[in-house]
Amino acid sequence: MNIIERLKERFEVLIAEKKRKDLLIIETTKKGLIPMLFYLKEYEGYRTLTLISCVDWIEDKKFQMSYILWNFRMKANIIVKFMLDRENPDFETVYKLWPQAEAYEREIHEMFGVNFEGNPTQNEELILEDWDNIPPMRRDFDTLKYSMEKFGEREPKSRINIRKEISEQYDEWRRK
Amino acid sequence: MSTEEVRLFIGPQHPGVTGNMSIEVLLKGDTITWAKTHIGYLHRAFEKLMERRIFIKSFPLVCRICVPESDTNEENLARGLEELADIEIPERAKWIRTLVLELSRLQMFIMWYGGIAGSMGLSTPVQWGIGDRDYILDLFEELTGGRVYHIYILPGGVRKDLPEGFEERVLKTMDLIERRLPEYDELIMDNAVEQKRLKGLAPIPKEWVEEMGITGPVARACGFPYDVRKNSPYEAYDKLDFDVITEDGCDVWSMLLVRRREIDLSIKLIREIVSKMPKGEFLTRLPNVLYWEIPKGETYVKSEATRGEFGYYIFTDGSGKPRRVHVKGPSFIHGITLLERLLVGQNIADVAPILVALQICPPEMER
Amino acid sequence: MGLKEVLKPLGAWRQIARKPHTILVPKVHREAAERYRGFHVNDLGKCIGCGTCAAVCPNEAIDMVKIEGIEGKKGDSGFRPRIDYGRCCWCGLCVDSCPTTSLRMTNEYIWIREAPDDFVYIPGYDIKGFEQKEKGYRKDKEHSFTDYHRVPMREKEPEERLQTFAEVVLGYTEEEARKEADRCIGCGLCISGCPDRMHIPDYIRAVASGEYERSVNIMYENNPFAELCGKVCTRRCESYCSLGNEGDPVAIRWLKRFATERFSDLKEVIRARKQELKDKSVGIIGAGPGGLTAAYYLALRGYKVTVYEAMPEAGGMTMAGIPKYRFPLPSLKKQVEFILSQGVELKTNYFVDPEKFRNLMEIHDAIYLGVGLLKPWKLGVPGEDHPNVIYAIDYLRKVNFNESVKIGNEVVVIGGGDVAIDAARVSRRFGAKVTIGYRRRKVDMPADREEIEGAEEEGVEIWEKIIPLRVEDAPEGRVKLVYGKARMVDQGPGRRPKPVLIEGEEYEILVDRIIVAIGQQADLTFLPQEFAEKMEVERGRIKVNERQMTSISGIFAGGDVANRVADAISAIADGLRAVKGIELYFQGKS
Amino acid sequence: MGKDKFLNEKPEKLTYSGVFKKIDNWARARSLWVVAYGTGCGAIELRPTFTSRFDAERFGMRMVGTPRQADVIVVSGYLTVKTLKRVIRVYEQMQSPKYVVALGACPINGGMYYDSYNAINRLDLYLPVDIWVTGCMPRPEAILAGFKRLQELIDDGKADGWKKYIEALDWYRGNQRKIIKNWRMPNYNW
Repeated sequence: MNIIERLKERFEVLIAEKKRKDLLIIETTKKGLIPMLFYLKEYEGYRTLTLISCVDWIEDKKFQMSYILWNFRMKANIIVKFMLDRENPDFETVYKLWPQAEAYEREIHEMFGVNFEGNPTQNEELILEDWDNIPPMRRDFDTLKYSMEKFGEREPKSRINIRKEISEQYDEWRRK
Repeated sequence: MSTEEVRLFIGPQHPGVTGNMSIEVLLKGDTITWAKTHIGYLHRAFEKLMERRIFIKSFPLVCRICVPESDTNEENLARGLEELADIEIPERAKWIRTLVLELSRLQMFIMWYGGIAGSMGLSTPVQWGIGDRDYILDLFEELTGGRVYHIYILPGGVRKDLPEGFEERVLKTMDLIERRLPEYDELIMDNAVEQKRLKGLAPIPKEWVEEMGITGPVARACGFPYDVRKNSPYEAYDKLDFDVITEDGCDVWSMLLVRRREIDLSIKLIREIVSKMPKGEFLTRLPNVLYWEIPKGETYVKSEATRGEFGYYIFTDGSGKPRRVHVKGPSFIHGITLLERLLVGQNIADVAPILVALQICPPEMER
Repeated sequence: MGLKEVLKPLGAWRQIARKPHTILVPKVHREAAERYRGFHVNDLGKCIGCGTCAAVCPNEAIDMVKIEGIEGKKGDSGFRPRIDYGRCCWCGLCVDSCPTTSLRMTNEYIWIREAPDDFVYIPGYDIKGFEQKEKGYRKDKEHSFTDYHRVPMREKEPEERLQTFAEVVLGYTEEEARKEADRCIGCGLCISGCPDRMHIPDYIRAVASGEYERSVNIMYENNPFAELCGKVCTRRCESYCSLGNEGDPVAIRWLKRFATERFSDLKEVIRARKQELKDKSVGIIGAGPGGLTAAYYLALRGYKVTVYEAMPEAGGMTMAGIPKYRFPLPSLKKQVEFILSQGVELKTNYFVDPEKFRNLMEIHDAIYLGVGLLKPWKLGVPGEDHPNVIYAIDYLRKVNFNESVKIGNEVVVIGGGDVAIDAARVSRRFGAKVTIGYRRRKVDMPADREEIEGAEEEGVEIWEKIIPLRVEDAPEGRVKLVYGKARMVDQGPGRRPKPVLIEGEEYEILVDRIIVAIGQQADLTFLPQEFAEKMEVERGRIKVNERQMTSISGIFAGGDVANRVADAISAIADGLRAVKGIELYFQGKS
Repeated sequence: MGKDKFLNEKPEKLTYSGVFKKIDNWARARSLWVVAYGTGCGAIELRPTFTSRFDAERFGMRMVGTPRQADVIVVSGYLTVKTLKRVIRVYEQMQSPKYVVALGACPINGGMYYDSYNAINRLDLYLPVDIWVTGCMPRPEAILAGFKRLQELIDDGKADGWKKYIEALDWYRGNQRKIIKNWRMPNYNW
């Protein structure tokens, strides 16, 4: 029985994809995530948490939370992910399982505004200082606009779309 | 001895920290009782900027993520995109990439080797380390056209072929560095002060390694044979003959030993790569880069930087721009989770060597 | 640990005896490496202002600006890159994507100023003293972002071609087409070459991304004969393709052909919005591409359109003049039918004479003349009235309408244009031995390069510098062409050399038929006296204003009869322009 | 606490001139100490500049740990808002005369990070820069050439950005406060 079957037996597995021989991608639900991570850590040997990541699927109104684990003995990575509601991004911390989750979650809280219940330091500033806008890594945050308004530009670029300019120029010739 | 606790900020403007970061510590006498890492001084929002740039435009960006070792970033992103877009690269490109990566690791290790001595006030090896590293930068300049930021590894292969006679010059530089290494050893390894201060400094409990996700030379100094080049070989590493270097001391001295042996290994690998370098094409033709679109997908690629496992978690959504690229620098865990715990109980004077030993590179923590 | 560890580090003192490796900058100037990515230089003469560098720049460091002394022209936008060194990151992507290789980098690296405003720089225009530097990062054409190699078009073998009138080119497969289309960098300079100003980069990009329906829709925005153009266009756009400066231009024509050929029923594909019906009617004389284009767009705008055609089939010259191995009949039928389905009325076999013309002027609010050039130019040599001397357009028309033409076994074609080549290749298909005699050199021939090559592959011989002197009768129903040789006399820069007859030399060739293909002229005898007097004619063509209106208000003209270029795409452009003109005319009138 | 010279008083006019001033400038130009603050990626090229391969110490330049002893601050590349605050603080702690050298494209007009929400685009709004060296990153040779130019300026008595800063302090402060939201900055006096 391989790991996908074992996981399917115990948890709700929405998608299981073998990306490479050492990379497995599993999608589960919000409810099933922490038990699955616990199971993977304690029984399957995926003892290391490499990364927690968040992706903003703004069209679907979802945040995708991904947890990348590493199994030292099997030499394999597993990505466990689930979709989180973008409007109410509340989730629980996995800090009790892995200490480094604290810092990762702190960053995601800062950059996406996801709330991790039980994380002791998530409200402290990690990277930004005195941030005054929506969490910047969200897709609806326009960084160019923000930068131009806040920091300005030496000589406003004409930013002409040369392609458009060219075709308009030739249109003019036609009118002649 | 005073029993009052003193709050001390080390950095960001401090010659002892390894870059633009700062550590806040509570001191009881000379001993640190609590530590906290502050980062964000170099946050340029690479991940955000990549989301609004087409794929090819990300390459000049990513090499800035870790300044001294830029090639790892380019290689990771290129490999990730190749995997998602299903592009095969020529054999020679793989070998050239491996050569560039190894050269890059070597120059970083040499600089580090001088740096660990400098962190304890021994400034001669600093001069040597940076001076000798420059010979490798000369090679990079010749090969890629840039000293620090190479933008050499692109999806599909590498940008230019090796110049005429480049291999010989690489070997010559390797000879030069190998000749110089015993002098470094005399000054650092055989130095009573260094030995006294570093042996047994900042021991890392072995169970932390897996639990915290410690990687690279730090993990190897704790006896874990964890090396991405061996565990999940990429580029041409599976065709190279080498063993993972481990030490068992768990302390800064072991980290020093691991890295010292890594220098030898790198030189050996570079020689091997040069001797095995295949002939042929070095770049496959990409689709038109201005309109290049990659189907929806996600992947995690990683490689071994000098500091540990460097990973790229890449999302594409079928458009010409990445949906999200999450860069996992090894320093994130080393610099925050590990450092905050490791510093507790240490002497304030040892902060600099510990920082250098963990080889914390702030820009990759905050991107 | 012991005394050894204390003493050993002292070994570092031996450095004192060594030669320092310090580079004594700035006393010693160290030149950067051969490939170093330093400051930019641009060859302004070579640069065409395509803006690819600005498009690929990750930092918006490159801005395209107009600079003094450089005017836009066909194939050159007149813009030049201006680089902001407060933005540049010296990645060299601009160099690697420059299609003309005019932009490159030197290995200069020192640029120090006291004011922050001195970092904006137009390479090539602002002279900095390092322009002549040879070293520096350059584009390697084979390993860059630009693909200079066209996907070759597959063709039938010459022997096979001669057996049949089936199409010579086989067309791209989907994979080939997308690969070829993906080469396009989207600069849009090709638009300058297109008389109809089609949105070339847009429909090419649509092909590259597999959206063929969108692609055809873009084409139909200003060309209802996209498939025709995909097959027989003179494709002047391709000569302005930015990739053509250093490699093969994008095969715009073949890609258009590929996209349009995919759809057999255009009604399902084209989603043109038809405007409400208006109370105005337009009569169009001549159902050639120009006339039908005008008819199509006028019908879309809600006007009532009637097209009058003298021949039994619509299509004009594309029906009568272009051989079927280049432009098959079903393809023409498909396009004409689609245009007619938009509510255009067509009257064939309707030969307009002065009487009918007066009538048309009565019933229509405006008239568009797309009558083309029907009267062939004559050689103007003695003996030309010989029955074995025939004219290429008559010949081609008869062939296309399946009328029988006897041409015998040996033919000489006089002329160097597309019609001459067509006549020659058609004759080859009838099994004749064909020679083309042209008064200039082969390189001067106005015909399409690929057509000339195709003709030669099929065994057509091309004789250069031939000037016919007279035609003589020969026995056994044959004919003799007496000709002289010409020498080329230079006419100064920018002008074609002129052929001048070498006196005293005479040669002759004995053939079955002489086919004359030296051009056609307008035949305006259908105009009633009162109109013909008012109609201004300039060097054989009807004079029109920029809206295609002739000197008589309400009468518009276009196509071969009004322009000097005389090809399908110009006729289509004229038709489109006339639509706007007619609309404005109506608005002014009402 | 001494008198708060920095904020309330214009810079003192030098009481000596002529040859003495020249000697003064000559001496200043030949002992430029650079505060060891690697604010951005340019720090990587400062290391070779100040060590044996290029050896800036030949020109009397060296790295120094504390701003109080430093004459030059090198802004090595982009500045994030968070760092800018520290840089201003470091700059204000430095003793006059003091000079600012900006390395790389980023301080000039934003460079690669022109659209980044966290990196400033124009350094001259916040600090008086004396020398701009473009490049990404400038090579050690270019950095040395920049320092050389700075020395020439000091020799001629033209490198007076620090005076401008005091004169136009309100303007600089206004710009600084515009982007630094939480202004917890002591007023230094020396």
